[in-house]
Amino acid sequence: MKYVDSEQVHKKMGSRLLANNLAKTLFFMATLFGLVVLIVLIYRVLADGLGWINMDFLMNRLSTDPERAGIWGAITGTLWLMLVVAPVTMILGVGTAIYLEEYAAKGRISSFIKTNISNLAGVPSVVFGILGLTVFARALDLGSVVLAGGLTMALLVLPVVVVASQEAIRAVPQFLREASYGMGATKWQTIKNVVLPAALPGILTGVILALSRAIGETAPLVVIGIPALLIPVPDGIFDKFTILPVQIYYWTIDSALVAEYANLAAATIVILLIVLFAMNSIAILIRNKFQKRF
Amino acid sequence: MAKSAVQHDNKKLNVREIIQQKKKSRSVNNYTEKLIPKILFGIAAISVFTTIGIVLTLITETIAFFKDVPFIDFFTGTELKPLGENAVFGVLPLLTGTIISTLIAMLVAIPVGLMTAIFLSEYASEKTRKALKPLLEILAGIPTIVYGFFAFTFVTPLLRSFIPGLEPTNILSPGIVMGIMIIPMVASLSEDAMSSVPNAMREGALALGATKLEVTWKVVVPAAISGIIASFVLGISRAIGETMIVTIASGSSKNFTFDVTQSMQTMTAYIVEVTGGEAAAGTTLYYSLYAVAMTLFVFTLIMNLLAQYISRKFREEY
Amino acid sequence: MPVVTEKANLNTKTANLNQKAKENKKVVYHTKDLNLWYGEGHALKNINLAINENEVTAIIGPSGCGKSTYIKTLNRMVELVPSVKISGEILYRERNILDKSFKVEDLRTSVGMVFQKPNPFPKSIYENVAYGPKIHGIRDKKILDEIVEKSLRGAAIWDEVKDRLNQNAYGLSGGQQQRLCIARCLAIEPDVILMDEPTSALDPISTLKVEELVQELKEEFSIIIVTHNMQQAARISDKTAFFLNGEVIEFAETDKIFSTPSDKRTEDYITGRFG
Amino acid sequence: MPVVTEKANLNTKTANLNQKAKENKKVVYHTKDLNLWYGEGHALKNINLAINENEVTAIIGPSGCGKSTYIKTLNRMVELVPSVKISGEILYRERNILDKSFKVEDLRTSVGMVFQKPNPFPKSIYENVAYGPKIHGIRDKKILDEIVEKSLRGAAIWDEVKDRLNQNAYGLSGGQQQRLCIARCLAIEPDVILMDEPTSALDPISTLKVEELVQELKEEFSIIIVTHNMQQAARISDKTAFFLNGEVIEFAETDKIFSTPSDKRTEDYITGRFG
Amino acid sequence: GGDTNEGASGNGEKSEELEGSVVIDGSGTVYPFMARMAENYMGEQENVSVEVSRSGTSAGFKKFLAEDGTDFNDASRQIKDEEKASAEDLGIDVQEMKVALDGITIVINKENDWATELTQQEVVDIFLASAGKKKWSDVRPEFPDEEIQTYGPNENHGTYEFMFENILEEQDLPENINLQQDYSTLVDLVSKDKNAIGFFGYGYYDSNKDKLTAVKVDFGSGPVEPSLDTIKEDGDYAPFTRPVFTYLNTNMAKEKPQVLDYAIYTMENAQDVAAETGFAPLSDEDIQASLDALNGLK
Ligand SMILES: Nc1ncnc2c1ncn2[C@@H]1O[C@H](COP(=O)(O)OP(=O)(O)OP(=O)(O)O)[C@@H](O)[C@H]1O
Ligand SMILES: Nc1ncnc2c1ncn2[C@@H]1O[C@H](COP(=O)(O)OP(=O)(O)OP(=O)(O)O)[C@@H](O)[C@H]1O
Ligand SMILES: [Mg+2]
Ligand SMILES: [Mg+2]
Ligand SMILES: O=P([O-])([O-])[O-]
Repeated sequence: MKYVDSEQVHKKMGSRLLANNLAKTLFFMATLFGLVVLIVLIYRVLADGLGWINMDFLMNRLSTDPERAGIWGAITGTLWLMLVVAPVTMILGVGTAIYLEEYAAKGRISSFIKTNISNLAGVPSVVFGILGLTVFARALDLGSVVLAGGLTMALLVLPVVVVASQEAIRAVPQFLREASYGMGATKWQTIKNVVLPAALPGILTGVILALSRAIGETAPLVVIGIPALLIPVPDGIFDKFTILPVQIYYWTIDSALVAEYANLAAATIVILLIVLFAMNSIAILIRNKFQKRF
Repeated sequence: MAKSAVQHDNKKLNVREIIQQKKKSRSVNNYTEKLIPKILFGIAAISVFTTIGIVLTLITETIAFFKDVPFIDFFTGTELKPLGENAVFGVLPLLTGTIISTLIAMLVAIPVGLMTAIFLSEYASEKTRKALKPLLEILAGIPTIVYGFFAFTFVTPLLRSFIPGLEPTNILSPGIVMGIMIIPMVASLSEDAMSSVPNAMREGALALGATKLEVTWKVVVPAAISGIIASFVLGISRAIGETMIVTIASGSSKNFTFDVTQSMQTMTAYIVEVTGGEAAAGTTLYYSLYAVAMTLFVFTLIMNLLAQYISRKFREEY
Repeated sequence: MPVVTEKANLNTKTANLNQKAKENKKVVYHTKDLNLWYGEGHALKNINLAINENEVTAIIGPSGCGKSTYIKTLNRMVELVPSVKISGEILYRERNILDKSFKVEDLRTSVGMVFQKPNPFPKSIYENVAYGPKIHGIRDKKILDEIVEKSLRGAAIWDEVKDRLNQNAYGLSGGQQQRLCIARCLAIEPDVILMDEPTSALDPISTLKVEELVQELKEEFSIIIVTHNMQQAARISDKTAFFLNGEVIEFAETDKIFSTPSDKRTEDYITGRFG
Repeated sequence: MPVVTEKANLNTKTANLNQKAKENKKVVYHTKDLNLWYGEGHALKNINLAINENEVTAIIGPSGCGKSTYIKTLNRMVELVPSVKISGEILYRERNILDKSFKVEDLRTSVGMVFQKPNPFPKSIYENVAYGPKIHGIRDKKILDEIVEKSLRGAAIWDEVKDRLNQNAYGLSGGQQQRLCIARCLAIEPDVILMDEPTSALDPISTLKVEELVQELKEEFSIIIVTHNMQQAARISDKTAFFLNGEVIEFAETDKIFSTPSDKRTEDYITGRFG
Repeated sequence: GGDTNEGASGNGEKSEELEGSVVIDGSGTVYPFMARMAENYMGEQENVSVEVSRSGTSAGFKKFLAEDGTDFNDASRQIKDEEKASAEDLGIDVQEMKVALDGITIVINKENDWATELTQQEVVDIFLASAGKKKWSDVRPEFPDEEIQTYGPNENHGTYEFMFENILEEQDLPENINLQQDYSTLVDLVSKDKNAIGFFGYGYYDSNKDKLTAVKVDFGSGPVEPSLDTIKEDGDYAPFTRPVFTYLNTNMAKEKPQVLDYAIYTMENAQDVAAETGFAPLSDEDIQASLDALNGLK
């Protein structure tokens, strides 16, 4: 007795293939959806903001007058913030990665630290803001200055650097370590002279990605407290400051008061996206350039 | 005879001897060698301290909060009026705000993200995939403040033009935009899970006369389901913790409602609002920040642990 | 008889053999001047073969000679490799399957395939076997039950698994998994079964079972089996095709191939002088 | 003479051979009852060997017999594998290197190692050679320059690279890389050089160069070389040890091993009957 | 108006180069005034950093009345007795500086063409829970039968308290009033909600006249439109008029010369900046009184 009637199967095949093609179209449209949004978003931002970008906008200090307002303060603030975030995450992130990969016995402590880091990566940024507010701004009495913001941000992006550095260190072939040990080098000499230089591209890529994450974060700094109007340009890590995303935030909500603020926000977004795009391109360049080394 | 090496060296320079000498003067080196691991351990411990620090800070201040406001009232209160003399602290408005915005976001991110993943993993040619993936990564790299701006200045007005009852600030628009923001995450994690399903399994099904859709839906997706679900859970965690989009586009009304056309506040937006206004230490309002942050932390922690658990526990055994 | 008229088309050196082979049986697959390229690599060269119904046809040859490529061309699975280009004709039951209008899904419903490494789905044993019937529209639980039992019996594995149909197929041994894959293939009642080194991942006892199974199955199905094990080809097949560098060197009754091969290269290969 | 008093300690079947070997030369490495386990796997079993100064000692044996393990034990590199357990004694210049108080860094400074696959650092040629002296505290640029030249000359590669010392070592051919690794090793003027199949990744011409180099180096250094190439062992070594399953089957003058081996298994291996 | 203060700086100490920071928080109403003032000031004193925040009068006082608190607190209401007491406890000497006059402006959506004129009582009733005016038709039968949506600043703000205490006389606000932290949000919400009615300082209406309509309030002698003319102390809009202040921590003024300098600068330029930012200027006497007090701190 035949259960599978090939005539029937053949007849139904048409509609099954149709379903397949419909689904394929649907899946393709879904993929396009994200891209269409990306295009609309970028188009909107460019349409609103491009006309406002000029030398004055970049080099002027903040002002309540949209015609005179510039983002020099926010750019400088962003740079100062990075000047804190970069070394702190480098030291903490790379140090942790070296410890986990080279020193820690594969036991409870190292797996505890690892779990911790992956959980840290999932903590909402606004909670880091609360931590920064409580610990750095208040308990250490730094106030809402670059250093407090930078330390908060450094902790926030720490997992990115740790994970990237771990991968980079793991990718350094064992034979290079053996070559160094074979010369009578100590462990630290081997790490310092052989492992870290070889892992450097991967580590740098991670650091750049972490920085680009930090550059785009708003919530923690809003929570730590950045004044709505801060005209002076910060001169050091103990100065109050503002950064590009926070400036975008204030201009966006104030656009209800002064319509041009929306244009200023869009213009600032353009600058921010350019910076991010540049950073990511550098990261990709580094990755490609040094990828096939061994 | 055995001396030949040494003799030869004496003529010019004797590295072996120099090294021996240096060695004696280098007790410092041994010291570093012992010290370094300790320093590195200390550095690694900072990450642990950070987490512990977050938890401890939250816990102590949360305890202070619950001295002022009973635990039950906080978690069952449908009214939140944090300011003024007769302040009332019920967290339910914030919880519904958070849950509803997350739901909306996932209603966008899950189907679109999964379909994108399916397209990239099962239908797209290698070339198309290589072209599309980086574009999606750009979408993932855009700062959330930009999405907030987009929601507020573009999506809300757009939605209002065909949803008449939609309030100027509402939970729908930021929810949708949050979903868009999460699409790349769901798509790329799900795609990873599906790509790791061995081809042999696809071939097995194709050889039975299955169409690509049937292979995908009945074989690949079930085989990759744990990775796919983990991507959903991580997406949820991300949506719960997202701050700026809702802060900008959902307003700050603390209504206990389920109407998505209305303004609602999420836990994250509450934290921003309260710290942006008054947060004088020692007040109940100040402590309420920590109670809310703690709730938020616990929510996301559970989600992250759940995602880790799912992908570890149900790791495919093919 | 159509067979007689068809003979005229054959113009390769295998023509005589094909002719003999067709004296009693119908041709199920007829490959004509088949060429296949992977990008620039010419993997199949002018293949002409006529394969009979209700026989076991073995394909042997050294590694890389194109055995898998050929068998995968028969159900057009080879097209999953994007760079593949094909010319020539493959007539399956007298219709050219390489024709654009020919639906691969239909073809694959009639032509089952068993792979080198057992590849059950990560589902229950039952679901593995019911998968095919289900996608082809059979929903009735009772019919499905019947199909599953019949197929598992057909693949000589029913007794071993009948008490644990709902357990995951990954709990089975390699040999059981392979017979499950055969059962999965039987469940859609194919006309032809293609097997690509189905026993190479199996232990000797499982291999024996599968070999016995193949012998039984040929009563109902036409079987084309790739093997690198010459003893196996000799034991179970009716006809044998010897491939070398993408060409068919010799195609004849298995007895003849292994006793009096007509080509020097076949002899060298069979006696282990290369490969 | 201390050699005479030491003889009494030797109690294995290799004792006689060791005795003869030591008549003219000092023993540099003396392995006594060495046993080594990787977790549960017993990789070295009761090794007793005395290796002479200014000789080339070859270690041969089939794959997996423990050659690499043994040679890596001599500079304690084997300890990089966490599961390793060792018992017995290895006297290097009469001090037991397995002793807790013995610093591995000191040992490895005196005992250089060349690996199977050339493993230069991804640095310039100069930096590769200067690496060892630098980590041992030599900073003086002039001394470093001298060391680099001397070592590169010693490794017979100076003429090929002298004009591009600042280029990356990865630009060199495999054979040049391997000689660079030898130069790197010479730069700290070791006492012993361990080589683990140093030519197995090289083409015949590079192999020849390295073999010649080994012959020259033995004037100044003691060399222990693992090889799976019996011709190589015969060509370049003074003594040969034959390992099998973690045991030393035979240890004698190379001429003797290859002409009149005293153990049947040695003979079988050398005549290619297994391995 | 950078040049005008040349004349006002008769005290002759202006030319001195100052540095350091001035920290200002408090009223959102006063924020535009103070932000403009700070900007102008920094045009002259390049090295002084003036930062202005706007957490609201009441919230601002909490930050002002603290150790290491802010230097100034802007306020859209007068300091309360509790706040004075707390200042005394902390040893903070507070100098009140009245800087301008403001009128609580009742705003409606541009599309709202019915409620453009309301009596004072109607306004009060709309914002009073006990009056139960839930729909426009409850206010006047000819108004549309649609729900009123009320908006206002939240409890951090002096404007909220002024409305609640002075205009509603401490009676409950309706349940569903939509209270916001940011005035920009309020402007946005009212401008997009046809049935909206909200209240805030005149300045925010003034800079958004294209988006909002101001209700003309009838205080008994005909509808009065709020404007810089009518919100004078004895103007027609007087019942909804209020002075706005900034409060100076005189301890800070003594410690940090730039703080005192800024205070004096503020008073000297208050009239000009007020006019630019939607406030009615003070009389010369009021200004002089504050200046005298400030000069006394030197
Ligand atoms: N996907 C592919 N892309 C490119 N070339 C391929 C591909 N698959 C197979 N080939 C090439 O085609 C030729 C035939 O391969 P095929 O797999 O058919 O050999 P085979 O006879 O099955 O060998 P084996 O016994 O090793 O399975 C080989 O030269 C192989 O390298
Ligand atoms: N890291 C390790 N962990 C566990 N076992 C190991 C490890 N390295 C080697 N072994 C085992 O120890 C035994 C000896 O290995 P070893 O590498 O010394 O052999 P060999 O003689 O060098 O062989 P080859 O010629 O293949 O290099 C082998 O059985 C091997 O499997
Ligand atoms: Mg094959
Ligand atoms: Mg080895
Ligand atoms: O912001 P306020 O002026 O209302 O305090």
